Amino acid sequence: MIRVRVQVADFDLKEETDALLAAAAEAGAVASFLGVVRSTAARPIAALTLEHYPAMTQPALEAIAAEAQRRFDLLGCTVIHRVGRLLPGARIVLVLAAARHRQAALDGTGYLIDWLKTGAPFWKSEELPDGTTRWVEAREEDAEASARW
Amino acid sequence: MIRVRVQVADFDLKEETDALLAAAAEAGAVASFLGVVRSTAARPIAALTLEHYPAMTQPALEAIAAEAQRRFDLLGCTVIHRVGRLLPGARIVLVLAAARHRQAALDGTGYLIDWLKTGAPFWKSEELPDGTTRWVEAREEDAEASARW
Amino acid sequence: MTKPVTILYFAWVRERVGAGEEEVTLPQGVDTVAALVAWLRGRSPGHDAAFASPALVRAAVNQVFARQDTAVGAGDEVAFFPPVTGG
Amino acid sequence: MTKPVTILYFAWVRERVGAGEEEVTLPQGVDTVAALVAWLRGRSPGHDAAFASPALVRAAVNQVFARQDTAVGAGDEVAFFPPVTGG
Repeated sequence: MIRVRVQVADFDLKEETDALLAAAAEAGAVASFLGVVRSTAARPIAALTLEHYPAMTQPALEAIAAEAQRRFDLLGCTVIHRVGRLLPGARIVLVLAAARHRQAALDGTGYLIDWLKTGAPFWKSEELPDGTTRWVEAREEDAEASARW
Repeated sequence: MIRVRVQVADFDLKEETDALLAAAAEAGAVASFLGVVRSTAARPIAALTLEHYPAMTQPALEAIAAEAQRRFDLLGCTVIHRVGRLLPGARIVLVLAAARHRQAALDGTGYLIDWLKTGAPFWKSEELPDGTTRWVEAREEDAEASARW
Repeated sequence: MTKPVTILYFAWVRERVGAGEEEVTLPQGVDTVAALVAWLRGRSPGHDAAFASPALVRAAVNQVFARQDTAVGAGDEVAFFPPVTGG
Repeated sequence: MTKPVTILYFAWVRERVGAGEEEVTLPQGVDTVAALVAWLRGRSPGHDAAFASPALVRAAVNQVFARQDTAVGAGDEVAFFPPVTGG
């Protein structure tokens, strides 16, 4: 089962994992990736705003999830991506992959998050402590990470 | 922060993740691995019992976690392994790794679960539907998985 | 009557253009992403600034990532945006 | 008086030996894991069965994984078990 959601609201890791496992009979492993808004002493931010392309986001995420499911023979996967303004420490994105064995679950999770970063229409804008904003630039290493699969 | 527990009781994925993140300032990523008792139509089991070597388990897990923390520069990690008799679908093991960026979190999680399988003194016994029991045999591919790190 | 093309802009491309969406009727010969970009640049200084570094702007046609030579025609939805930064 | 050695058995090694723990006083010359295994095999048919395929039995000395040539001495805790299957 593939579940993909784009939402403003937060999500609950335990609920999502339970729902995935309930629908993934014969699963022995669930791997996950949780991304959170990062603000550091060296590079503090006040908030992060995620913009997206609504008509394209859902089909793009579904295509990425379907490819992960096929490649790693997953028993199910979940992708939840938040949009809107988020404060430091807030959850941004959750990826879950259920499989019979651990390597498929881990690989499926890595594939999903790598492709979310380079293949889905989201853009991040950082709000600095002084109130100015700047668009986060895409990183070359993200393109390399998704290209290696 | 490294947290390692061996316990009979179940654990809560959300609580553990929240506790890890609360202690891992500047984390941007948490990856996890959750192992559950697997019973399949082709190979049904009634229960799985985990035996361990109490005096050795805790230090062995702490050593594995400390090495993961060092290698992948993790901001924190959690390892919880259950022991005793577990029914199909029950959670067995949880690994969490928090890091600044996603690749370290994912690699730390993979390293931890691979080494848990080959470097910690646990033994699994399966109870079949007819009441007989058999010890699960170690798999060659598990040794290869941990050796690749 | 030729159906218009819907153009969408996201992130800093949207900010430079000064609008998130517009409808345009394509003149004869504007039938690829590259030709559309060249034509859009003449619409305003904001448009021109948005496409000043073409390598930094990505496109999608009808919600699918597109290349410079991807065909564009009446009734399509074409989006322009910086490299994505989700996840 | 020489201090005894504590021997622990786990999983099917424990089942074959018929006990999870015993204390033994090592005779002269039994000072490695390999020598201890050879000596333990003579204690009962169950011990002998447990170590019938030495390659299948792993050991730890004082809670650290050991090899066949790891030293064993008075006061040590030595554990024998099959390859681990946790996780």
